[in-house]
Formats: sequence, structure tokens, C-alpha cells
Amino acid sequence: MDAELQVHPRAVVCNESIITGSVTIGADSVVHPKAIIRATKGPIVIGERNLIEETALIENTNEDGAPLVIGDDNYVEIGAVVRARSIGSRNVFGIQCVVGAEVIVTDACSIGVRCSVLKRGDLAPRTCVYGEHNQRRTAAIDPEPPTSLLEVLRKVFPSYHHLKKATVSSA
Amino acid sequence: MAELLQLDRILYECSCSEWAPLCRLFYCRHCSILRCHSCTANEIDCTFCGTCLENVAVGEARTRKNRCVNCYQCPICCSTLSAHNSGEAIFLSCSTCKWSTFESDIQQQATAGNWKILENPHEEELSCVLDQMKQYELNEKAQRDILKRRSNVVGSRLTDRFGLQQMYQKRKQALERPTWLAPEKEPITVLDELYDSHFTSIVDLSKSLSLESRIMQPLSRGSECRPIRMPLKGRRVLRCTQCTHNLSKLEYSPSSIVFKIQYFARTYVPEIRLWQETKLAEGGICPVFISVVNESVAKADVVLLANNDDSSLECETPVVEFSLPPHDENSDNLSHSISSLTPEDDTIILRKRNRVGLKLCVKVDEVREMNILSLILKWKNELTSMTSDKGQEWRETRVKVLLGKS
Amino acid sequence: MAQSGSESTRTYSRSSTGVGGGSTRRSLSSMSTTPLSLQHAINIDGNKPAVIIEIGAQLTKIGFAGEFSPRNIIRTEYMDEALIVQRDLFNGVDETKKSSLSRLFHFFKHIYFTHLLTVPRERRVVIIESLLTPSHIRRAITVVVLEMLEAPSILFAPSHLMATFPFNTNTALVFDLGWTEACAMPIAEGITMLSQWEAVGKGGKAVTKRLKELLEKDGIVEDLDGSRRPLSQGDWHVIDQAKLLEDILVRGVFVTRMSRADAIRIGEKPDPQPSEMILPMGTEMLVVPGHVRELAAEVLFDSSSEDEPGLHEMIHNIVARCPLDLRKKLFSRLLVVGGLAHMPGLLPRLKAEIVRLGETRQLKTTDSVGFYMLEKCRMESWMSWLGGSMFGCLSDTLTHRSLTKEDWMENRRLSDCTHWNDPFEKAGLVKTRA
Amino acid sequence: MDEGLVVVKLSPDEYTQTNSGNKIFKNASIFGSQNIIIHGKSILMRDCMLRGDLTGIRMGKFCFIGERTLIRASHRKFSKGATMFPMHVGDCVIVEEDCVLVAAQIGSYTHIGKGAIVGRSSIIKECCKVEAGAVIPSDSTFPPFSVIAGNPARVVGRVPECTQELISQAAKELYESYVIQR
Repeated sequence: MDAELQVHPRAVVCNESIITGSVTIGADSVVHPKAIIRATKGPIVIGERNLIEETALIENTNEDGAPLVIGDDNYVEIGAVVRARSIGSRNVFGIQCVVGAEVIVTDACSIGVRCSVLKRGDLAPRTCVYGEHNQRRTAAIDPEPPTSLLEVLRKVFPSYHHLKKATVSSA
Repeated sequence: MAELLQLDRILYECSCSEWAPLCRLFYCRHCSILRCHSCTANEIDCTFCGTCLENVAVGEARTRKNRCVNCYQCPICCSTLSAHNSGEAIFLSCSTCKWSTFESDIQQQATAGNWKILENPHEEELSCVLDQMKQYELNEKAQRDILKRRSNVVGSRLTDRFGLQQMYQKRKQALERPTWLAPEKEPITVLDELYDSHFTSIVDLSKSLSLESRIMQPLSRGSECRPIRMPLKGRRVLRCTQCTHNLSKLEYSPSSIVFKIQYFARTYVPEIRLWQETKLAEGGICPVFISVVNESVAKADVVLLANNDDSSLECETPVVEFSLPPHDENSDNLSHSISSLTPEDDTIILRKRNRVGLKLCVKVDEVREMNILSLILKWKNELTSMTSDKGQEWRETRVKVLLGKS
Repeated sequence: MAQSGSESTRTYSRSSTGVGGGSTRRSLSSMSTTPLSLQHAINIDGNKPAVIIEIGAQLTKIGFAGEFSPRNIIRTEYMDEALIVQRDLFNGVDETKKSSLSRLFHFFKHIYFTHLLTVPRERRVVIIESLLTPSHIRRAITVVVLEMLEAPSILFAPSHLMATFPFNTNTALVFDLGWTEACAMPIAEGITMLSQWEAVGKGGKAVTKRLKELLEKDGIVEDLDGSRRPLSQGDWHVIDQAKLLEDILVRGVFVTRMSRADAIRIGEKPDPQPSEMILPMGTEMLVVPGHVRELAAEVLFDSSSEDEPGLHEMIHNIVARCPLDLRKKLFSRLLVVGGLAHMPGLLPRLKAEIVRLGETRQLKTTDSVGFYMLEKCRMESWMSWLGGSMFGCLSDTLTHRSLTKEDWMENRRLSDCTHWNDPFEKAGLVKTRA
Repeated sequence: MDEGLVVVKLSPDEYTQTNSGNKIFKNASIFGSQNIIIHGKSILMRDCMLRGDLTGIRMGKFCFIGERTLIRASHRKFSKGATMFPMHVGDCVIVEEDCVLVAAQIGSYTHIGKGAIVGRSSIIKECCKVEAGAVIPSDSTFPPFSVIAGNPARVVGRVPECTQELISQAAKELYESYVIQR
């Protein structure tokens, strides 16, 4: 199963994270323990400087088997369930938020805590979904990418967790 | 995990005949009566900001209209705004709805604090109108004074020794119509028509504000908004209305939970709790398990009477009498030993340090949605009065136990 | 005042005269270990600005006298200790039964201790309410404010008269578009003409009801895969929970031009159709068609039945009943206040309808129809509060006109409105105040 | 329910008891356990997750952490990068199940309802009550004695003044009633 997992040498992926199917993780990305990345229907390509926190689920459920391409600087928080068709860059997925299988997440969107976006169609850039009833609005600036947090985690994780081996062919 | 603290299942009757759980009641030892929130005089002893937890002096709070100058609220979703540094200046942004000061007319600022708030653009007009109203008021008051003092002779020019002349001049001048008149507002006759673009453009939810954020900033023109200063919170002091003694007063610092004065009812009145969830069967006699706890540091003698006249259930056991030892602090190591398991009689089943378990038999004629068992609690505790001799009197209050699924 | 004599030597004397008499000095007693904060020790009566409260059906405006904007506008509800939102505070209110006043009492305590952060005992109270409020509600408010909260004095100010103060005029036709009803009252030379008022049940509530009917008929829901389906019964639960109708009313509904309204009434569809409004509803999207946004407010102007005249007819009926020389003046001095006045397009449409009805009734007085407006900032929803705040600032008038606690305790008589000379006084049954 | 007298049995092969009286679910996922300090007499129920690997977590006495609850520290952004802030949980804190606590500080005698989310580096002072399903935004602070509810969460009421005694007594009885035996 791990044969199809391609990890960039500078990426930090904890051993306790459950990764199934062909998954490619780009440079400087961090995957917390207990995070679940399932490439059930097609491959998942994760870009650079992404942070995927524990108990978050990223799954590729595109019927036509198209790869789920995820850009850079995304921040998937605890317990988020993301099954989008494609994900751009600089997005923030809140704690326990749900993104449906037919959603195309563009850039700089931020899905609020416990919000859900299930409707087919793309989410315009800088859309924010927040509040109890999934209210929507458009922000003026991009949400902050977790770059400084990634540096801290890349220093701390090796001393606490076993890491998955980096595959030689750096993506 | 069952509802942990079933506070509102057992209600005590306060001296102002309002029913409240024991934890919300106070006991005034000077008047030896129960007090609740509505029959105590509430006062605010210090105002503080709920976000930066700093005290704000009363004078400063009044000048700042009870708002904190350093902490700000998001105009869209009312959560607190956090300050961020964008290289050269500081801006505020909301972590929930991602609103930021870039969307308002003051984008960034060098300092973190006192962002400008919306002012009333008609300030000067309204203050001139207000001054003119005060003129009219003086005029009206002068006329009223004349009506009252028609009798004494005013205005003789001779005796100015007592300053009558100058007082007379002042009143004569106040009587004339105010010469200076504030400009009267002209009604507007030409109105701008509703253009097509008003209703054919897409309704942008980010631009037009919801009712929630409009009422948070009365001066916004329906679309443009600025960070809202965080409203302050007040720290309440409760005072008995009869003997004006303090019942609960916290320390000065807003984040401290130490009480300088505390007369909580649970330290003077035995607390009744539901021991187990009761299953009410139609027609038959079913057991109700309650426990009585003595939280006070003095011994308490307790008498429980069934109060069958206004309760919907018939309580078979008329009287229960027992006494409870004081609650000792050093029993921290809660050894699980139940001091006496053998039931003393059919009602007192269990006795454990300062707690007694009771089984009351209740005859149920018909199970309603809200079944109330009402009891009369009589107790004697020497702490219930400031003077030692009056301490031995029996205190009494009524108790309602909500048995049905409340 | 019961003095705890036996216990502490320095007695705690708090004279309850409060108002009128000299300042109430409060001697520092030994019972509280720390010195009282300065605010309580010196209780100089009178110079603290009064509390101005306007309780509307949906929103309540609160603040202090002399300030030109309310400190808070809150919803007329509060959350009790069991976290249940208590709304209709006034039904079943009876001044004799204390328990029926408990909701109103908790609402006032919520105002004082969460928003105003002041103690009721120190400040006078001005309550702004419409003249049509039933007297049992006014007496209940008086019992709560004077007896339970122990405020020094209370004054009921008529909201229509207050609304004219910011414009420094004494003649105007004040038109309050509230939630439950629209009530118009002419004011001439500063005197409210009590005999010529008219009210009709067409307020925010009626527009929301019409909006709900239109949505039930033509509402569209975009579900997950983008296809559109009509509104079903289950969606209404989500709509009510998320208060979407209120959102649509505040952001989407507008009043069309008269020409378009006539075209719609005879069935045509005027060409620039208003755009759709798309609102998130749960996980799906609620689509409000353009014509629903346009038609919702038409309920204000359709004069279908006799006792439910349109707003413009109501104005005409009132002015027709007024004396002849006032009519031209009143038409040129209309003042529209209240929550609904914020709807875009309302004033031009109202003006057009009035002028048209004037022509059909061959009146010459409707050639110059004018509105009082503070154009730089939309303050219509709290205009009468603003007038009340300016009125409350006149400390001497306040002392003279308001009802003090002692007078109320004595004869429990609430004069119905401030200008009405009281028959009791004329008949000499009650000793009159100076 | 008078918890003091109702006993809940925890099976010994699932739960162990440490010397300082903590009753901990055996395979609860605890990372960086050397950074986690619990002052004793606390209970960690099934499937709890404590993330001490980022920074330290300090918990007081008589804490009760419900099932499937996750506790981890949070970071704060500064001009020169992010630093992880240790998390401090006071005494007698009762957390019901399915909660996510990413707070900087949770005061003592606090009761957190089922399914509540406490956002990044937020501070909840003592004697607070977080209602079930409340979502507390990040960087928010709540004064003592406040009832917190809603999404985004706000102070909606006040807890009774004697909450400190109430919750400490309830926490002790709660600890007392969860017993590890066959």
C-alpha cells in the first residue's frame, strides 16, 4: 500500500496518519498523526506547504477517477471532512467542516467551523462560509497561510513521531 | 452522561414568593430570610472589559460610553477582532467571518488602540436645536414662577440692597421670547427617484448589512461599517432590601472568583436533591428517592413535611425527622465507606457523613406531563441568625420537587 | 427605612425621598469592609442624565438623555436562566398580579445591568411610547419601573411628538411605520391633534406575511446538484430558524416606482426585471425571484378593503379632516419614521401616490408634498428616541412633568398624556402639585 | 441525579489507575506524554486524545474528560513567526464528550457541554459554563461566571454565584462514582 505514497524529502508525514491509495505529498507539507487521506476513487496530489491536522479526512470520490489536485498553503483543521473535486491554494477548512464531493474550491476560501458546503459548482475566490446557518460573504484579503506554524511543526515532529520515509523521486 | 447538575428540578420558595433553585438563592442572616435575585437590590460596583479583563474607572467608562477602547467587536458576526501586523501598519480582522478593516473606510492604523467610531453627521444642527429647546424651557419656567409668586410685589426700584433688582432683571429677560432662533429644518420636496440600477444589480450579501449588524451600529448608513468598541460588563453586588446588608460581593479584580462577602443559601439551608430518576406508575404507590445534604459548618436538625394541599401528588409519608452533622472540609479523601447501610426505618435508607438518603412513598392518581411533589422543609441551624439566642428557632420554607420529565 | 440598630453603631440611613428633596446623602456604614466606590457615596440627584427607553414591538432603543444616538438597539426579548428566549413581554400583564410582571421586570433588569450598566435608583426614566398604547400596559411599566426597580421618577413621552423635535418644527404629519402597524398623527403648533390620528395594521409584520405568501407560491430552492425545485414544507423550518424572512425584508425588499406598480397590477411584466436574491439556507440555496422582492411591499399601498386603506389614502383622510388652513402645511411637512422607513424607494413612491390621489380628488393642496429628512444619515428607525433624548435633556421640564415614586405610591394615578389637564384636579378631588 | 451514590463501573482491561489517582482509558491516544502533567484524581474516558507533543498540557485535580474529546495546545502568530503556547486546564473541570479544546487556558470549576469547540488560543476564566454545541472563535476571552453559547459563541447569561462549590462538589462526586472494577 505504501508503494504508491510519494513523500517529498522536505515533507513531514507522521507514521500514525492513515494514508491509503496513491497519494503524492509536496514539499514542506505536514500531516499530523491520525489524519486520514484516502484516495479511494482516484489519486490525490497535495501541493507544497499544506498542513493537515489530526482526525481530518481528505478523500477523492470523483466517479470518473480524476485526480484530486490540491494546491499550496492549504490549512485543513481538526476533524474537517474534505471531498472536493479540486482545491486551489491558500484555503482554510475550519474545525469539523464538511466540503461536498462536487464542490470546486478555488483560492483563498475559508470554510468556517462546523460549516458545510455541499452544493455542486465552484466556490468563488475569497468566499467565507461562517456562522450557524452557513452564511456567506466575500472577504477583502486572503486568509493567513500557516507558513510560520509549519516551520515550528517541522522542527518539533521528528523528535516525537516516527515519520514516513521520503521517496527518492522528489515530486 | 446524564444531565450532571439537575439544578432546576428542585425549587425553593423565596421570601418574595418566587420559586428558584437553591443555588440561585441567598440567605440574609440579619433578617433570617431567603433572598432571590429579584428581591435584592442589585448594584454595579465595578465596570470592566470582558475581553482584556481590565478594570475601567467609572468616570472613564462614562466618558467612553461604557465601551473598551482597546478591544473591538466584528460588525458582522459580533466575535472579537484580533489585531494583525501587515508589515507597515496594524489592521483588525475577524477569525469567524474574515471581515477585516480593509473593508471599512479606515484601512490600517499605526497604533493598535482607539479606532475611530462613527459620529452623528447632524451633530451641530441637533445641538443648536437642543440649545433653543433649553431657551424655551427657561421661558416656560419663568412663566410658571410668575404664576406661583403672583402675591409678592416685584420690581420696586428702590430697595436694591438685597440684590432684588438684579434678580428682577434676570426674570424679565427670561420672559421675553428668545431672540436668537435655531434654523428651522426645511422639508425636502425633490426626492431622488428609485433608479433601475437599485433593483437590477445583484444583491451582494457582503455589502448590505443584516439586521443584526445594523442594530449594533445605529449610525451606519446601512452598508459601511467600522470596528465596534467592545461594550463593558458590570460586576454586580447584591444587597438585601430590608436590612441593606451585602449578600454577595466579589473582589475588585475582574478575573477573581473570591468572594469578600458571601451568604449563599446552600450554606445555611439543607439542600434536597433527586437521588434517582423516579418512575411514576398510574394509580399505584411508587417510591421517590431524594437525598438531603447539609453543606453548613454547623449541625442542622431537619423536619420534612408533606404538603399535600397544593401538590399534584399525594405523599404518603407525612413527617420525616433527622439531624445532619456539619460538612467537614478535611473529608477531602472521599473514602467510599457508606457509614450505615442498614436503613433506620422505611424512610431513612442511607446515612453518609452529611448526607441522608430518603425513600418517600407517593400515591399517584394520574401522571401528568409535569408532576410536582411539594414538601415543607423545616430546619434549625444556629448559623441562620446573627444573634446566638435567635439561632435556635425553626426556619421553614416550601419546596417543589419536579418529578415528571421536566 | 428599617435601621439595623442593634448591630452596627453608625446607622445606614437612606432617605427614600430621592427626588424633589435635597440630595440623598448616604453615610458610610461599617457593614461593608471596603469603602463604597465613589459613584455610590455621593448620590447627587438630578445631574445624572435620564435613561431614555423606547420599547418597540421588535426592537428596543436605549440610551441616555443628551446623546444624539442610542447606546444600544436590542431586540425586545431576553434570555432567562434556562436559556429560553422570552419574547412577548406584554401579554397577560396585570399591575395587580406581581407574577405577570416578572417577564417585563427581567427585561428591564437586562437593560439596566447588561447594556446601561447603571443602577435604576439614580436616574430618572423617560419611556417613549405611542399615544395608542393601552393604559394597562403603561400602568404595568410604571409598577415595574417605580416599584420593583425603584427608579426616582418616570415620564411617558408621546413618540410622534418626540419625532418632530430634531427638526425644530412644531407642525408636521408624523407617520410611524412600525412592526405591527402604521400610525399617522398630525401635530399642529406643537400640539398633537388627538382627534385626527389614524392607524392601519400595515407594518413590517404585514409585509413579512405577504413575503411569505409570495415565497410559498414562487419560492425556488437550488439543491445540491444545482437543479431548482419549488419550496417544500420542510424548508420553512430552516427558514424560520435562520430568520431568513427578516434578512430578505432588510436586504432585498424594495418599493417600486408607481408606473411599474400599475403595470404589474394589470398583469404586465415591466422590462427591467429585478435581480434574483440568493440566500444560503442550510446546505441548499434559497432563490428569491425578482418579482417577489418587488411585490412584497405592495401590501402597503393596495387599498383593497375599506378598513385597510393604503398609506397614501390614510394620509389623505387625515388631512381632509384637518382644518382648512393646515392642509397645505401638513402635506408639505410629512415625517416618515420607524423601521420600515429604511426601505429603498418608499418616500418617492409615497409622494407619487399622494400627488396622484390629490389630482383624482381635485385638491390644490398636494402640489408641494415635502418630507422632513435628515439626509446625511438614515436615523428614521430611532428618530423618536432621538427626540426623546433631547426632551429628556431639559432637566427642569423633566422634574415638573414626570411622575415621582412618592406620588405614584400615594394615589397610583397615571395621567394619561402630558398635555391633558386632569379632571380630578379641576374637580379639586386631588391636591394639585405646584 | 445525585452522582455521589450512583456507581459507574469501568472495566479494568480498558482503564488503568495511576498512582496519583488518575483513571485513564488504556489506548487513549496520548502523544508526548512527558509534556502532559495531570495533578491527580482525574478521569480520561474512552478514545480521548491529548496532544502533548506540540507543547505541555497542565491539568488540575478532579478533571473529567468525556469520550472522544481532543485536547491540544495552540499557537499564536507573532511578527517573527509562530510560537506554541502551553495549555493550562484548572481544577474540577468537567468536559463532556465529543469536545475539541484548542484553548490557551481553561479556568477551574468550568463545565463544558457536549460537542463544544473551544477555538485556538482562547481563554475561558473560572466558573464558566459552555453550553452544548457552542463554537468559541479563536483568540476570544470570557470573564468568570459567564454562560457561553451559540455559534459564534457569546456570553448569554450568568451562572449561579456559588458555582465554585457546586462544580467542585460535583467533580469530586463524579470522580468518586467512576470506579474501576470487574
